[in-house]
Amino acid sequence: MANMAQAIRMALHYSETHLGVSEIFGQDVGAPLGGVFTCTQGLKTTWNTPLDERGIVGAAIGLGLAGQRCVAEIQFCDYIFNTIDLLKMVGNTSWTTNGQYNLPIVLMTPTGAGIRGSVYHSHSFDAWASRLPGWKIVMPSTPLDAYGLLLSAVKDPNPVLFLKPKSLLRIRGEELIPGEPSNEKELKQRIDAPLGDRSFWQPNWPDLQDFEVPIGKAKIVRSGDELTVISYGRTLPLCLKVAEKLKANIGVSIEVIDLRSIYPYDWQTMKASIKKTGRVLFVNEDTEVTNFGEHLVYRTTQDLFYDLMARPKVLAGKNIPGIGLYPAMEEASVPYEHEIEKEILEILAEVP
Amino acid sequence: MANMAQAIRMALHYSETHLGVSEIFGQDVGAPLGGVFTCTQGLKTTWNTPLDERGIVGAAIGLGLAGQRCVAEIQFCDYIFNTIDLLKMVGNTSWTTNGQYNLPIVLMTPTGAGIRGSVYHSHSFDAWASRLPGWKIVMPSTPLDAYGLLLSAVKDPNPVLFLKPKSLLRIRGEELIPGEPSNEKELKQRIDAPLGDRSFWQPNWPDLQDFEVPIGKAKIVRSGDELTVISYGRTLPLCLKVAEKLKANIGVSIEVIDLRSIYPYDWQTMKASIKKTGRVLFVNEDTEVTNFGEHLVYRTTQDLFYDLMARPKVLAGKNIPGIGLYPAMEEASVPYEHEIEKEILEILAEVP
Amino acid sequence: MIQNQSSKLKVNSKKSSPKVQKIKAARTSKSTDDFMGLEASLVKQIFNLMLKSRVLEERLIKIYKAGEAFFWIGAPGEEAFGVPLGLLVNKGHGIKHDYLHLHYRATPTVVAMGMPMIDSIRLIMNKVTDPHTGGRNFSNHYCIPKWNVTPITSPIGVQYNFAIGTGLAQSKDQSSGISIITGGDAGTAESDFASCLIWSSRPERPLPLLITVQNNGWGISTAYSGQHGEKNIADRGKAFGIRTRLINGNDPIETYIALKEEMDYIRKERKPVLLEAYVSRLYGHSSASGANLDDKETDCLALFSQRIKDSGLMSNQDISELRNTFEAEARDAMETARQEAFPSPDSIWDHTYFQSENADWRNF
Amino acid sequence: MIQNQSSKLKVNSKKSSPKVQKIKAARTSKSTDDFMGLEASLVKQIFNLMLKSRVLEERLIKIYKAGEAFFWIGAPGEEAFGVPLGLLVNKGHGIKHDYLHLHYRATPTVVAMGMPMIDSIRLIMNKVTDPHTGGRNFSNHYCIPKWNVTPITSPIGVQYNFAIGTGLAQSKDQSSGISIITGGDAGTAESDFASCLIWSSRPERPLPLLITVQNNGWGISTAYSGQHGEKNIADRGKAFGIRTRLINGNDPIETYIALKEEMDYIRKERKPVLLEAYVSRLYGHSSASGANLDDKETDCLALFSQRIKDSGLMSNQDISELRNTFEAEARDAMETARQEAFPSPDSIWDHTYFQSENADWRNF
Ligand SMILES: Cc1ncc(C[n+]2csc(CCOP(=O)(O)OP(=O)(O)O)c2C)c(N)n1
Ligand SMILES: Cc1ncc(C[n+]2csc(CCOP(=O)(O)OP(=O)(O)O)c2C)c(N)n1
Ligand SMILES: [Mg+2]
Ligand SMILES: [Mg+2]
Repeated sequence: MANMAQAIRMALHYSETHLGVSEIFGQDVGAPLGGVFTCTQGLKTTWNTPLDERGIVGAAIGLGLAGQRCVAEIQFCDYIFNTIDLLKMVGNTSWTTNGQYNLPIVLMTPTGAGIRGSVYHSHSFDAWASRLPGWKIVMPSTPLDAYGLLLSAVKDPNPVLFLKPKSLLRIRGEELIPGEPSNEKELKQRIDAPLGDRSFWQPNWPDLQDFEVPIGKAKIVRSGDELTVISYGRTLPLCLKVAEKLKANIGVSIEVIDLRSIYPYDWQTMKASIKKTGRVLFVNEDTEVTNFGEHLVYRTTQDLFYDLMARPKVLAGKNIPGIGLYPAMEEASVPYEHEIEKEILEILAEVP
Repeated sequence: MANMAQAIRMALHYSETHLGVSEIFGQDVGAPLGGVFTCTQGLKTTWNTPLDERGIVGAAIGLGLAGQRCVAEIQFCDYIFNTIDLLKMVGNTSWTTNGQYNLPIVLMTPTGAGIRGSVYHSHSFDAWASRLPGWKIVMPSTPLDAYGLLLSAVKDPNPVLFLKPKSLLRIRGEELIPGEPSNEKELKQRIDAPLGDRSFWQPNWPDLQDFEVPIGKAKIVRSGDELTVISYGRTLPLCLKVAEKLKANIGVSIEVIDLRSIYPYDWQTMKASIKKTGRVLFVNEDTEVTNFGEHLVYRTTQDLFYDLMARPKVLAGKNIPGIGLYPAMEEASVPYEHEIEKEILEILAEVP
Repeated sequence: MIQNQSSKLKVNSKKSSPKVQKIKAARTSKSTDDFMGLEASLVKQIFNLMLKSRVLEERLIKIYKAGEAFFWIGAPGEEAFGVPLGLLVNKGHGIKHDYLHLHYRATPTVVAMGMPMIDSIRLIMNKVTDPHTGGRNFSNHYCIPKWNVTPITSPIGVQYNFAIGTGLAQSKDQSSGISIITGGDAGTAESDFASCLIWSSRPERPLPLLITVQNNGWGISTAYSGQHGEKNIADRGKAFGIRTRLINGNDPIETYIALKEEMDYIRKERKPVLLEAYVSRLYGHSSASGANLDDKETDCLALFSQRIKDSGLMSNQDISELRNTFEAEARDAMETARQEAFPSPDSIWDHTYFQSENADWRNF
Repeated sequence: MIQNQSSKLKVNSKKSSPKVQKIKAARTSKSTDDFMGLEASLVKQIFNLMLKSRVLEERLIKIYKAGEAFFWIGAPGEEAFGVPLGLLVNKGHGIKHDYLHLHYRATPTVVAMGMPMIDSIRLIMNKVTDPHTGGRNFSNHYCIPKWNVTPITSPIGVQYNFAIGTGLAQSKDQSSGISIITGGDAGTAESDFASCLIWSSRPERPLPLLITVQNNGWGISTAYSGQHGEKNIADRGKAFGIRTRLINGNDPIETYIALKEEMDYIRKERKPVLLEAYVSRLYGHSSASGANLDDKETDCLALFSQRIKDSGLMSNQDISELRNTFEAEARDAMETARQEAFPSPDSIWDHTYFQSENADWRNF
């Protein structure tokens, strides 16, 4: 099966050939590298930009004003923070012009920890992004969802921020992307750029099909009735593993929801689940103070206060200004399995 | 009594003459204007910068690295958003260098609505700022607190962000600043720059005294035992008014807390009050999704879940990308008295 | 400031364009002033629109001073630059036409393009009928999609950045559409101005941009002289191989001819030009500084009126009649706008997303 | 890339400094190469430190390749620039000394200043003994307050901005301290580079900055040629009246003399200089691109070794003995560092605030 980087590449190929995307750009996005995570190898409309994140976002805005469909990349979300004024402007363009201009742009950027990225390759952006009304914000945790969400993002008339969980980009999925050859090696041979000289390389794209993961729809990835865990991105598979382990070890039944869209978010799916289980843990890796998980707890408190069997909890990144390079520091800073398990057990143990 | 702009000016004068502040700078901060809100008139070490917010923050960082004390201004917080990468860097300098460098800088910026500022002179920054570990964040609601907090900020070895609630800058206080002449007109004559030609004007500073409002300490500005309202900045006096009105009209007893420091925040004062009243409303004007008030609700939920008599609530700015110029739009977008009252009454009415 | 102005004029006189001289010499004219060879009808049209724009701005200031608007910012003093620009635009929608990335001193340009006065008045009075922002934004924050006038926004400088994108769209196209940016002198210190120079001159893909700066010598209260090491802002283009030009933006004829030459070059060569125009700030920065006439500033309209009269193109009476007509139009527009509704408070959620898709999380 | 390099060299040869020529002419020397008049002891010291820095970087790469470090980025190929810079620094703490605002190719400079090898090794191995970051940050992210080496941080370009502040502090002082910035060619597209030019050339208060660019022709995989309209990056200083200079950063002697001249000028005149040095990227961008030797790049150390040998200053054997000494030092340092502890996970809250004031809201 394709890994997430390949899935993104295939979605971009489909977008170039079927959905009118005419420019895909960012630092090192074009040939020969095709992106620092290989997500843009072999595409027709990619090009390398200057080392200027503000220019990248500005270029996307201008293309959007000209009604063009583009996909722009910020190489790491750690380097998006000098563009927040522009992101706010993207978010307010439709509103401020009373609906006269809409910006159908897609901005993608790798986020989160998990690759020993130290202080400046481990930042998250989901909590920040959730503070940008006018944007839609998505974050897949599987290659197929990445494919489907990216197609939805490209089709959406609104600006969409596509967060790539960087530690999952090389992980293979368990579902085939529509049109993907079932042989992993064949896929690699057809669409991965070779090592060494690439000047004559051409990808041989499979005949990909449309596939939509609607923005705003969560997915119940595991059913359960004693506790709900809601997550997205890097931490989602960890939550799933812990849930399975706890089922096996102590027989507890945990429902796991992959939120997939951060804004607009699928409250109905979350609500139904929390109502059923009475216990909820929100897991993400952005810093914990003024965290999007706290918004979801707030929402839970408003709608389900009298249904809760335990305090709703957030497990997120520690509120410190960086993530240390030494692995034990990283593991103490953002959620990993041990902490997810500990939180789950604590919530389960709470007696109302 | 001094208004908040005068109080800030006096604090800066005290800082220049007693606390070693050697540079006060920003757009239009120097003579002849002395700041778009007059907060920096008549000072010795003020100067005008280029129209470059990133350079302003960079200059402050460099001065901090050189061990100098400075106060830098961003003219409106609406224009601070292209510097968030730098603000994060300020926040992580001590951490990343393992404590080798600390940046004793003060950054001040006017925030919030209330002056018919439309889309780009009404932004808030408190929720964003609460996501910047390594910074201390303060926001006064009275001239005396502004004076005391600014002196504390200047003395602090850490970076401090001093948020000026712009709609309160022209409001007079009810307490004298230590050293302030009791005659309002005299004060004005001595420290307000005259209209017209200012080239020969010199302020005649009163003999100001040290005064500290410790960072991290809230203030109970009104005692009560049926409900706690926690706010800061522009909305604080509105909460106080509503509390007084409700006392007069329906005899309900509301405790109002001025948080003053957003980070670190005074949880002990809040906790004791909420424990006492069992009902709490957090009011601020930044947008409501992933809002700092939601963090405080989260904290409340964790520590006081079983003490609550009603759902803890947040009243904040609507989650839209701008604030419309037309007053009724502004009043529908950020908290004003009518909405504060409505929320309070709803919480009081909630039967657990 | 007087000093500041005179030093500006010195720079200008040094830099009079050799091409302009040629056009001048090639013509014989009846009056002593042949307006550098421009047709009389065009000269009159320029004057007409400058006057119209000025009258409109004066009306906006009156509306502000009467307490019927919360804020005024605008363009009196920039008519001699803005009107020729508006007239030279290839007006229309889409990449075959010019994109305009303007700032808050754009009235002369949009008036020259044909915007009715009342639309500016609706904007400053924050009426629901305001076609630019629906009563949401400040005066002079125009937005006219049918003419590619992209939204004017308050943050200084960003328009230089957004033009990269429309320029990219146009750089692939075979037609002659270009992207035009205006902005102030102080604002060139913002990073977006540098981005514009860098991106528009990339050897891989140069962009058809007319990058302009209206240098009035001020950023609010801060004088140019203390902040700018550049003798001319336009010189910043040189390192990038960008063609540059300095003009006296208080002279509509010099401006028209220079802009036309530069725009022709860009349309044809598909490469950027950086043009700096010296202009005046006639009513101070905005209503925040009082919006009062500053008589130390050169008034391009007064100068041009005199020149028009001296040349015999129009009489004193012609001009005052024209002024009266515009004043009446502005007054009537205000009266009409006054009767119109304000936006409704519950419209605040509208247009957060395309076609007002639900934006309120309470309804998710 | 070969093409790219040769075009660089052409530029350099055109720009050989007339002053340098004079120094050369004024001396008579025994060997045919008199190293432009520099003392033999200084020439040997430069070579010694270049070799030391290279050996250290090679060791860092080995540590990475052996799986004992997560990431390597460093400076092989920049020794001929970085070592002279380090030697010319007025080293010490506080505004009377020079501030260094360096980027992640700074090993030669800090080695020349006297940093022990082991401190770089502790950094790349993320040991608690790492004096720069306590095991928190990437290789080559040095921080040495006692020598005004301000923290190197990963975001490209910001160091150009921070230097404004140390420059401001020094501009008021009567001593000769200056602020020095290094950075890559691609990074000059970031706004902070533009801010540095603007702020350092303010007529009101020029700043004593040595603004340098190490142009290696690449930003990761992106070639200079497609992205830069500037023939020389240094030309961007000209519009601001900033003195500029181009040098061959692969020649340590030319570099030393040029840096000395420019630094003397800045110390005395208290004004900025923008200096661009052409350098090589010998092991690719970082470990992310393999950290393998790129033999298409000019190797300044190999060139200088040859020159040293040709001049008779050192023999082949001298050099290989010196290399052996440094290699032993590096190996020993690694062995020592290996025995040292890693940071403890519960130290993550430390140093969020000054003196580790509580940062955890759970304890507020
Ligand atoms: C990013 C940003 N910073 C600050 C401001 C506040 N501000 C509004 S106008 C202005 C001065 C602009 O001067 P200039 O660019 O020369 O244009 P002018 O007003 O003189 O035409 C400033 C500082 C702003 N609108 N945007
Ligand atoms: C703000 C920012 N954007 C992107 C990156 C990722 N990045 C690291 S190095 C680099 C290229 C730098 O090229 P250049 O400035 O020429 O320096 P060189 O590495 O060639 O010495 C990029 C894009 C970054 N570190 N910071
Ligand atoms: Mg100006
Ligand atoms: Mg480079």
